[in-house]
Amino acid sequence: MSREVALHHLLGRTVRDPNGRKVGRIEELRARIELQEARSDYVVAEFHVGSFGAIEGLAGAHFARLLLHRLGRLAPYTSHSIPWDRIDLSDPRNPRTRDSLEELKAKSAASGSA
Amino acid sequence: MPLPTLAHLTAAANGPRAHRAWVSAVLCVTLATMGCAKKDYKSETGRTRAWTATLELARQQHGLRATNDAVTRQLLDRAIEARAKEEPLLAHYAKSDSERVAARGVLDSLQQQIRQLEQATR
Amino acid sequence: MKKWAELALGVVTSMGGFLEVGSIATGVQGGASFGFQLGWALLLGTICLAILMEATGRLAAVSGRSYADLLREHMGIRFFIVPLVAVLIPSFLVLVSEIGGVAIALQMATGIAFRWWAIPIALVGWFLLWRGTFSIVEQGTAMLGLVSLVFLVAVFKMHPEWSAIGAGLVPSRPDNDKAKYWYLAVSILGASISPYLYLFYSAGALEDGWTIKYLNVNRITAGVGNLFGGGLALMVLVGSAIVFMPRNIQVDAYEQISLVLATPLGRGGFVLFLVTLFITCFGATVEITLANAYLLAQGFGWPWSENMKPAKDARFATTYTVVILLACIPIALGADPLKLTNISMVISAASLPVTVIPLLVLMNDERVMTTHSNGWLGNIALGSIAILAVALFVLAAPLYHLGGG
Amino acid sequence: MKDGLDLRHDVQDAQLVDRNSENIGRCDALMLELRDGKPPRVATIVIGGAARNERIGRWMTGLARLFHGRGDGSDGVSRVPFSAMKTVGDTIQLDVRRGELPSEHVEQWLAEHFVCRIPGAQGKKERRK
Repeated sequence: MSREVALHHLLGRTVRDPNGRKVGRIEELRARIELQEARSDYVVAEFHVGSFGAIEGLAGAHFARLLLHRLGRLAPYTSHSIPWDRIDLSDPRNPRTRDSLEELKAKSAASGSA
Repeated sequence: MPLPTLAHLTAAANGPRAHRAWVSAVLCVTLATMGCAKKDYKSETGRTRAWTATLELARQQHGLRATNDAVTRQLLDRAIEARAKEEPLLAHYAKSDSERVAARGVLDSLQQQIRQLEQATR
Repeated sequence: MKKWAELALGVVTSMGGFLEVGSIATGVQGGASFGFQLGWALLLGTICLAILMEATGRLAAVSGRSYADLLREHMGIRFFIVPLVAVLIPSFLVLVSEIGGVAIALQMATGIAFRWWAIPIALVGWFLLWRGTFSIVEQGTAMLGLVSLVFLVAVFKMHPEWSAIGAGLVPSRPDNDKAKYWYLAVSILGASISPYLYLFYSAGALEDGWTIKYLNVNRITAGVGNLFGGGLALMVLVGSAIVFMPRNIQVDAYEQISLVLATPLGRGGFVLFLVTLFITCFGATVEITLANAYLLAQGFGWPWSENMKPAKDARFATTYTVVILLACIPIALGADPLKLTNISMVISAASLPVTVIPLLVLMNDERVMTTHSNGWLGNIALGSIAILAVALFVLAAPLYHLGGG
Repeated sequence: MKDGLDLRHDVQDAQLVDRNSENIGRCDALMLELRDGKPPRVATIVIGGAARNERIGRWMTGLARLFHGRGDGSDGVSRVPFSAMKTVGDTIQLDVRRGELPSEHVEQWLAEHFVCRIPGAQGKKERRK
C-alpha cells in the first residue's frame, strides 16, 4: 500500500517523540539514490528536525544567532538528523519519532552534530 | 552545526498566520498613505503666497523670453485653480478678524499677479 | 582597454540613468522648502542604493542568477509572494509617475494637455521593448540621460556657497515644519532607493553576461556611477534651493520646476529641462516595465530575456506589454502626476524591508556566494540599511499624513 | 555530485529546464510516495496549478477559483516523474520537451494568439557579443 504526500505538507510540521514531547519541526529531507535492477530512484534517507520554530521567519535573527554563537554557544538552536526508519509517518500530519527525546540527544551528541 | 539559510528561516514560519500578517501590513500602509496632509491657516496662506511668487517669477522669465507661452499659460491656469481652491479654505481656517483681513490681502495679491501675467501674455 | 571601456560605460549608465521623475520632484520640493538642509537624505539614499546594487550585482555575477530567481528559490513560493507584491505595487505606481513625467514634459513643450500623451508614450516605450535589445534599452537611454548634466551647469552659474551645500550633507534638525521636513526626507530616500533599481540591475548583469570576472566592473558601476548620479540629483536640490527658497515658492506642480533652469540659463536651460525630464522619465519608464516583467518571469521560471525575440518568450513579452499599457491609463484619465509621484515615493520607501532583509541573508549563504559572501563590513552596511528600511516602513505612512500632500 | 539531495534546498522551488535547456517553470510542489517498510520515494515534480496556489495560501486558492470557476484545477498542471531528472545544479534538467508539458500551454497559446499576431515578434534581435 502506498500513499502520496507533498513535500510542503511535511516541511514545518512539529515532530513529537513517543512521549508526546516536541522534538522540533521538519526543516529538510535528505534523499539518496537507491539503485535497483531496472531503474534507480531517489528515496528519503533522513529527516532534519530543528528548533527554528522558536524564532519564526525572522531573517535578522540569523545575525543575532551568529553573534550569540560566537559569544559562547548560547544559541538556542538544536537539530537532529533522524534516519527515515526512526520516524513514523503513518499520520503525516503528526510525525512521531520512534526514539525518545533523550535517546535522540544522545545520538546527536555521539555523532557530534548538536 | 549548519548555518540557517533563507529556506530554513521561512520553513519555520510555515504557518499561514505569519504570512497573512505581512500581507495585511503592506495593505495597511498602502491604504494609510492615501490620506492627506494637515491643513491650517498658516499652511494655506503659505501656499497662496507661493503661487503669487511663482507668477512673479514666471512673468519675469516670460519677459526675458526664457520660457515658452505654453508653460506660462499652464502656470497661470494652475494659479487660477489654486486661488479658487484656497479662497474657501482660507475663509474656513481664518479664525480672527485680523486673520481674515490678512487672508483677503494674500488672495488679492495673487489675483493681482494673475491679472498682470494675463496682460503680459496677451 | 576593453575593460576601461566597460568601466566607463558602467559609470555612465548608472549616472545617466540616475535622475528620474521621483528624484527630480522630491529634490526640487526639498530644496524649495528647506534649502540645502536635506542634502544628507540624498547622500544617504545614494550610498544605500550603491551598496544594494553592488550586493545584487555581486550576487548575479557570482551565482549566475538574478536576485528575483534566488528569492523565489530560497524563500519558497509562499514567502516570495510578499516581496513580489510589495515590489509590483510601488513600482507600478512609480511607472505611472514616470509616464506622467514624460507626458508633462511634452505638455510644457507643446501646450497639449498631458493626458493625451499617455497612450502614445506607452506605445513608443512598448515598441522600444519589443524591438530593442537590452543594451539599447539600458545604455541608450542612459547616454541620452547625460543631458541632465545641465543641472550641474545651472548650479555653477549661480555661484552657490559650496560650504553651505557641504553642511547640508550632515543631518540636522529643522527649525520649523518638522513633519514636512521628515516627510520630504523619507520621499527623497524612497526616490533614491527604489527596489526596481536593484532588481533591474541584477537581471541586467545576466543580460550582459556577467561572470565572476566582472566583480570590479560591478563595484565601480554601482559605487562610482551612483555617486556621480547622486551628485546630479544633489544639483537638482541645490538649484531649487537657490531659485525657489528665497522667493518662498513651494512646489505644487511640475510646471513650476521648469523655472529652476530657466532662471539661471534662460531659454536654453528651459528647453534642456524639458529634454531632461522627457529622456530620464522615458528611460525609467522602459526600465521599470522591464523590471516588472523580469520579476514575474524569474519568479515563476518562464523563459525571459530582452535579447530574445518576443515569440520565444511569449509570457515575458506579454507581461511587459500589459504592464506598460495598464500604467498609461491613470495618466490618460488625468491623474495629477506630482501627487502620484509623491505617493509612489513614500510607498516605495515603505516596501524596502521585504527586499533588503532577504538580501542580507542571501549574501551570507555560502552555498550561493561561495567565497564571495559578505564580510563584516558588508554585513554592517547591509544590516544598517535593513534597519533603515524597517524604520521607513514604520514611519512612511504617518509622515505622509502629517507632512505630505 | 555531492552525497544526497536536500529536497527543500535543492529541489523545491528550483528552476526547471527541459532537454534543450529552455526554462519550463519551477518545481512548485514535490510529491513523495510513502511506502510501508521502505523509505519514502521521491515520486513526482508538479509544475503550476492547484499545488502552487495551495502553497501560496488559502487566499490564492480562493482567488484562482474565482477566476477559473468550476474547473477542477488540473488544467495546465504538469506532473513529471522524478526519474526524468537528468542533472541537479543551479537548475534542474528534466528529460522532457517543453512542448509536451501542460503547464507550458499558456506560453504556446500566448505566442500563437497574441505575440505572433503583432508585427516584429519574430524579427531579429541582436545577440549580445
